[in-house]
Amino acid sequence: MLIVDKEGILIRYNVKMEKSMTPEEAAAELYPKDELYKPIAEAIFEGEEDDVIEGLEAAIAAGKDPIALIDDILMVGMKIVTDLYDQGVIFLPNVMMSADAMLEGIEFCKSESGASPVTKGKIVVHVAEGDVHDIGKSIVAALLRAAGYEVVDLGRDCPVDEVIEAVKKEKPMMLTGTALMTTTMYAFKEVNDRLVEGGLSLPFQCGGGAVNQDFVGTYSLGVYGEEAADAPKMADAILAGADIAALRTRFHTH
Amino acid sequence: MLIVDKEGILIRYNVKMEKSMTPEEAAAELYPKDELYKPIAEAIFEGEEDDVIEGLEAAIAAGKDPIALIDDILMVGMKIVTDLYDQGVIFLPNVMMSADAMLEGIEFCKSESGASPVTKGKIVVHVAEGDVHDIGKSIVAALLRAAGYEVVDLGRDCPVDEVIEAVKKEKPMMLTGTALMTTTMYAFKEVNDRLVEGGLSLPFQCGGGAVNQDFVGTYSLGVYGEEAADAPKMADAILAGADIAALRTRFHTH
Amino acid sequence: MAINRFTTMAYSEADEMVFGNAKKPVKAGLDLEIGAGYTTAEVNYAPRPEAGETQEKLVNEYQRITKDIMARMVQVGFPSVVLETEHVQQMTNNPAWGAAVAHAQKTIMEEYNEEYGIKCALRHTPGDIREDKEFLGLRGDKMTVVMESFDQVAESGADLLSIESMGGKEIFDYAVLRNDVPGMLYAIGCLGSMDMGYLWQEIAKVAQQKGVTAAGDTDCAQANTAMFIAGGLLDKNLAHTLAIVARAISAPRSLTAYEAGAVGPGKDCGYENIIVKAISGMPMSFEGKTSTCAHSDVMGNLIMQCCDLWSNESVEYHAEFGGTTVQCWSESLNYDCALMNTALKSGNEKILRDLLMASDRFRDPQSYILAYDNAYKVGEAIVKDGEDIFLRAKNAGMECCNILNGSEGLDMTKFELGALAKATAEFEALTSESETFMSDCMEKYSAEVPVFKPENYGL
Amino acid sequence: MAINRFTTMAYSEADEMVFGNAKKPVKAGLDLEIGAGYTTAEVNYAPRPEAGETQEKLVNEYQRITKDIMARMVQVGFPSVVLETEHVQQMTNNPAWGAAVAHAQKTIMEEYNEEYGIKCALRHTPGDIREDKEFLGLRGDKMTVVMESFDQVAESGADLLSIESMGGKEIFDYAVLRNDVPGMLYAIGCLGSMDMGYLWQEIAKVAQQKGVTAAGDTDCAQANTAMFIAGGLLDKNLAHTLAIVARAISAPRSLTAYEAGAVGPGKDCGYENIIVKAISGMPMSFEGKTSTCAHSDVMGNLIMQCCDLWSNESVEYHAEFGGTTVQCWSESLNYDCALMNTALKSGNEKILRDLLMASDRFRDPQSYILAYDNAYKVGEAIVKDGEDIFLRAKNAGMECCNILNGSEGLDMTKFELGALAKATAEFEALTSESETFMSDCMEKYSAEVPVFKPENYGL
Ligand code: B12
Ligand code: B12
Repeated sequence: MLIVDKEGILIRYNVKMEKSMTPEEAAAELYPKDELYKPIAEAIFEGEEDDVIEGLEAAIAAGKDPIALIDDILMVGMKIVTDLYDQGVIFLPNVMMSADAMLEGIEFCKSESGASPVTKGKIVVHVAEGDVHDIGKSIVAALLRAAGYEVVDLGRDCPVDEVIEAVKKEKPMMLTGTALMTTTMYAFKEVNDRLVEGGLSLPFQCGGGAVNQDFVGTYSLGVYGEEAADAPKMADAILAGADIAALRTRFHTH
Repeated sequence: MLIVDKEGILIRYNVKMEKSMTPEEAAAELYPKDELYKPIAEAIFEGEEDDVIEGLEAAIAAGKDPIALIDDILMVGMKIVTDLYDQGVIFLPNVMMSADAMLEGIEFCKSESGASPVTKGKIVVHVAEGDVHDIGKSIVAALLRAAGYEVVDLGRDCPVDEVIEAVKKEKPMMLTGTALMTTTMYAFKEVNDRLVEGGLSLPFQCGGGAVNQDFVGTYSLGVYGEEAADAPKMADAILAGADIAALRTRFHTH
Repeated sequence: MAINRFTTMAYSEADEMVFGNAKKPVKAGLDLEIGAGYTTAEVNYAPRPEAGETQEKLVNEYQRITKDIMARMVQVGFPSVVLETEHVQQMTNNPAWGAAVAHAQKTIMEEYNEEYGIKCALRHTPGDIREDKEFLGLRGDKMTVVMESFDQVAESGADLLSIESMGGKEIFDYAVLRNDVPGMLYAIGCLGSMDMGYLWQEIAKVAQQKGVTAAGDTDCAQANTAMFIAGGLLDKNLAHTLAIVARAISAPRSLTAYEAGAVGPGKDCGYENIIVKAISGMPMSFEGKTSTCAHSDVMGNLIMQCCDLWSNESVEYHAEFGGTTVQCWSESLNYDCALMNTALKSGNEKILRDLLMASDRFRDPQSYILAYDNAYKVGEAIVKDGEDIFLRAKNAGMECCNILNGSEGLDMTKFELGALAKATAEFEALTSESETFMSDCMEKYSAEVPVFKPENYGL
Repeated sequence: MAINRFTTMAYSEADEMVFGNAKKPVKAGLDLEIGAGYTTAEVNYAPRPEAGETQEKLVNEYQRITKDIMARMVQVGFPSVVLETEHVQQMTNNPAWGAAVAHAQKTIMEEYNEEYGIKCALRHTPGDIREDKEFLGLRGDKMTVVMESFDQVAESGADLLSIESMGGKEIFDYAVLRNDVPGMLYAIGCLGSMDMGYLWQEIAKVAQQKGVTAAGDTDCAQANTAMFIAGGLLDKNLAHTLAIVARAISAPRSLTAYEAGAVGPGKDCGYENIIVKAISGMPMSFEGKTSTCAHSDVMGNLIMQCCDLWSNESVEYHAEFGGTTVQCWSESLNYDCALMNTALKSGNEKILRDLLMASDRFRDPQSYILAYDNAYKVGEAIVKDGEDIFLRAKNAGMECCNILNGSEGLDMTKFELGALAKATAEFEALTSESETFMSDCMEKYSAEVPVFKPENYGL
């Protein structure tokens, strides 16, 4: 059998470019100093739900307000995770597991206080009618939740009617759509036209394998999203006052 | 050096499928029996202009009418050539050379009689504006001439205005366009629209590397031509009464 | 039909495997023999979206595609070709549509075979439509439609029957985004294999009745999904070490088709086919450097190492400067095959195979494992416990981890190594008892995955 | 700059030639060396028609193209890449547009080179716009615009300068449709070479001033036109034996660039480059089985035999399932290169070269002559009378006929044989006196070809 050294044939750019710090080391630099908060942030990073609850119990026992804890530590801990993801230090499954742990923590805080926290905003997500490819959509939903948004997930193969109904009912700050097939992405145009007809004007973020910026640019509410990680950035931009034109300027980079 | 027999690796389908007759044998079977006509047909097949003239001189000396000779032998001889081309027995350069010889013959007959023969019809050919690829157009023109049509050749990179002017002036039975670049073929749409605007309704045969049937089908006068050899067939069909719809039915085979 | 598990390797050593040769060649279609000493291109295509509106438009589109390909083959002098039609959903949901397409395509192929003597065969791959909006519905009415589709395409001219079945996918989608190795093992190795056993016995029956070939299945829905999420070297959605664990586990799953009556050629997108070929000796289709029209690849050359058919996976039908897409890609594929066939004919096939393999061996953990020598080892781990679908899948995953842990010349990132260490530990902590594992998983995933319905698997 | 004719072969025997190695490698761009022991992909692309409307849109389109390619390269781990921008006419006619595109592309390439260390270079190929609607205008105002374009792209980031020059084309277009071998010889061998000498001394001067590389030219306008008209095996527009005669004659013509100061890499679509490499020892680009996006080929593998750069010729920028077209094709090309580089590294390059050659040697008369051993012989016939542009072109055509007449293992049709016999006889009947030939042709074609203007060639 012929074994040939890779030098000159290929370059593992991922190995070549790798940050020298381990994810754990990088995270450790970012944890809050507070004795009560640090273990919770750590538990979120590790994706250990039980440890998150344990940490929260300790904090509540020490007099912290459960609802305040959501913003003060759960969201803070999660931000460490998503920042590291954005920097390429950690990978998506870590984010997913951390998000699961954080969401458990929020549920726990809510049940402890009996009150509901104010979320950053509500977002409706869906996969285009006729399309069953829903992994990208699930990632988008998870990252939005991880960033503190309330997500209404309409699932895959979602009829245009249902999308319009949901927007009417939920009054979200933005709507996302995912399509992986050239045959299904045209549903976005229809959703757009029905929204406009109904006087519903909100940014309609579209992404997924089949979709491209040129296509999304052809309907008035459309904003193209390349990576799932762009979804929370778009939502944040909306909170900061960006309209559709501004969103396009920022996210239509091609 | 490694030499590997082709068996199992490739098949020369052209060799495998080759007709057993040589072109000369195939042509010999088709020549007219007439002693005066046969040498002329042969000379056309060989593309020997001087022999064509010699044969015509002999026929005229024997009392044949120069203008009648055009139809009776020059066109007949040329048809042998184009039929053999259609059957794949001979190749294009033979057709081109035969056509040159036949056209010389026609000129000779005309000068002998002083009169002008009636052609089967007039056809305007051009290459789309902005496009210099003119070989396909030259082949189309040659085959149309070979089939007895009068061709007005507007050349390459031909502005839309000039095409419209030529159609107005020449009143051809059909117009052809050739385009090899995706950037230039849109000129055909413009030509079409300007013709329609001007109330000029004639079949507009379009072909060339960049052009396809779907595109040509989008404008009202368009008929798609795949091979140059289709051009005389289309003209013949028009003479036989076909309108644009009928031409499309026959030539839009994809 | 019964299920006969593989408990031995078809090849006595890895080095025996080459492209264009399978222990058990398959005759199919018009004069074609697959794995019988030469490779053949398998051309794949997708109709343009507009073409799906009516049956007539769709048939017309496939006629154009078929004519274009056959015409190009004879223009460049290629001796053989396979066409694969992966159904768009209308074609499976309306079995008559699929049948009309198969008939139209086969008619053209017969004309070319008659006129030029070109060897050819037609594969049809109905979509696995056994689901509704929320849930998989593997065993209900939709199963009937799928079988009706197979029946009709076989009747109308399809020579090779395939499907990319979805069993286990609801658990897998959940597990893959959570680095959940036992979950992937359950989804692919257990549920996937169980569904395939059920489904493929039926397909093999149809094939037998109609005198056509039950070809094979791939773990597109799971191992390929993992591979796609893993992506290129710089993507950060899934460790490539985990993607290859999923792939290793998918080999015993895809093997099930051949245990239930299929005989190959396995379908193109099954990168696990190299392991399946080592075990079954049946011919396999692969795709790689000449399927970039459909997806990027981190082992474009390597995966060609032992192919019998060589595919472009899928390309939308449209025009390019050089002709239509199907003409461009079919020509490129065939040149690859001409190179392999020249090597075969001149006795240089092992050198070429090794060059293909060596070019990507260290490109990625995935290519490292699928290099034919390592793939063979994974195969051995599978047949060792060939009768137990859980154990053999677990073996495959563990062997994959072991080979990576002991790899030489392969550089991995810390992240890949971390995921590998975690997977290795999880495998080691697992029970060896199939029943224990099955019931633990049933409990865990029934609770965690709302769309999981055990009755889909007869559980 | 002066013209120094080649009168000896760079290689002492045909077998010395392989892919990835040239006697005279060329350093260019960012850390790249061409022909220095490895092959590199050369990616080509055409903007979408709409993108040509304004300079801004065009620059934007090329930025997307460049980014897409560079991103794909690092995702799959390829060590090097060349980008070739063949100007659309707006870019040459407005030299500032071409310059803006070159600058935008190079900026992105520099970023990738800096961040990842990927080796890369940018080729710009202005269009040969030296003509008006009716006539070639090789030496007038249009020449000034072309040189201005070279000057500006070189200033703005282009590393390699090329053009596909058109000298002789007005005669060739007439001759090729009439099987007129002396006409092709006059067009390509004499007029083409004369124009190239004139043009390339100027280009070499610009390159020297700007510190970039004068790369090379191809006989696209003539030999490739013949190859396209000849088409596939079943086309009947031109005998393939005549197409290869035109190709053989084009070798001494394209060689002129290197005699006037160019140093390679020769441009992709020059199938004559194999002969040019044998004579000049300079690195060459080729295209074949992985340029089916641009055209079909009857020697897709063979033509890869001795490439230094490996190209896809041209593909329109648009989306495919697997990414944009430039990403798909650049990845496929690079896998071909990875295979060749693996062979080079393991000492198996001659076996792979021979397999590539053997796969197509007998596919067509054209591939037979361009097999490296026969190409070398044509090269020898050229350098024998290297100082006389007429004689060496005639020698090339005659040697081509001789090799075909004595071919072994190549089946030709009666039609091909007939055309070959006629060409052979015509060559034998030709004068050996350059001056006689030139003045005879001048008389004949001035009469027969209305668009022929001798002043284009300083005649
Ligand atoms: C996995 C997969 C499947 C799985 C899907 C599993 C699942 N639960 O989703 C299964 C096996 C079920 C499947 C089935 C089919 N598939 Co499929 N599939 C794929 C594959 C291989 C990968 C897709 C994927 O998951 N990618 C990874 C995810 C994470 O990427 P993503 O969704 O694009 O999301 C990323 C970004 O786009 C972004 N994003 C997504 N949405 C949004 C939204 C916003 C707002 C933002 C900001 C970002 C964003 O975030 C993500 C990460 O950054 C692709 C191949 C390819 N080239 O894409 C084919 C592919 C999409 N499938 C295809 C086909 C044809 C099918 C079938 C029809 C096959 C058949 N014959 O049965 C069926 C579909 C049936 C149906 N009615 O839908 C074709 C589509 C061709 C076309 N016409 O367009 C493809 C392209 C394969 C091919 N090359 O031919 N498939
Ligand atoms: C030869 C050639 C040239 C020659 C042209 C010589 C000449 N006098 O025509 C030269 C070298 C001059 C040339 C120049 C250029 N070319 Co050029 N050229 C080609 C090439 C290689 C072959 C074209 C050809 O002659 N084919 C043979 C003829 C006989 O075929 P045809 O015209 O299609 O005709 C046949 C049928 O279509 C039919 N037909 C044609 N018309 C009609 C009409 C009717 C009514 C009917 C019935 C039938 C019919 O009959 C013929 C035989 O059956 C093609 C490659 C390709 N893939 O096509 C590129 C190609 C067309 N060129 C191309 C380009 C880009 C150029 C340049 C811009 C290059 C440059 N950077 O300078 C310039 C053009 C400048 C300009 N403003 O136009 C691109 C076009 C890309 C695009 N955007 O669409 C191509 C596709 C190459 C590629 N793969 O990139 N080119």
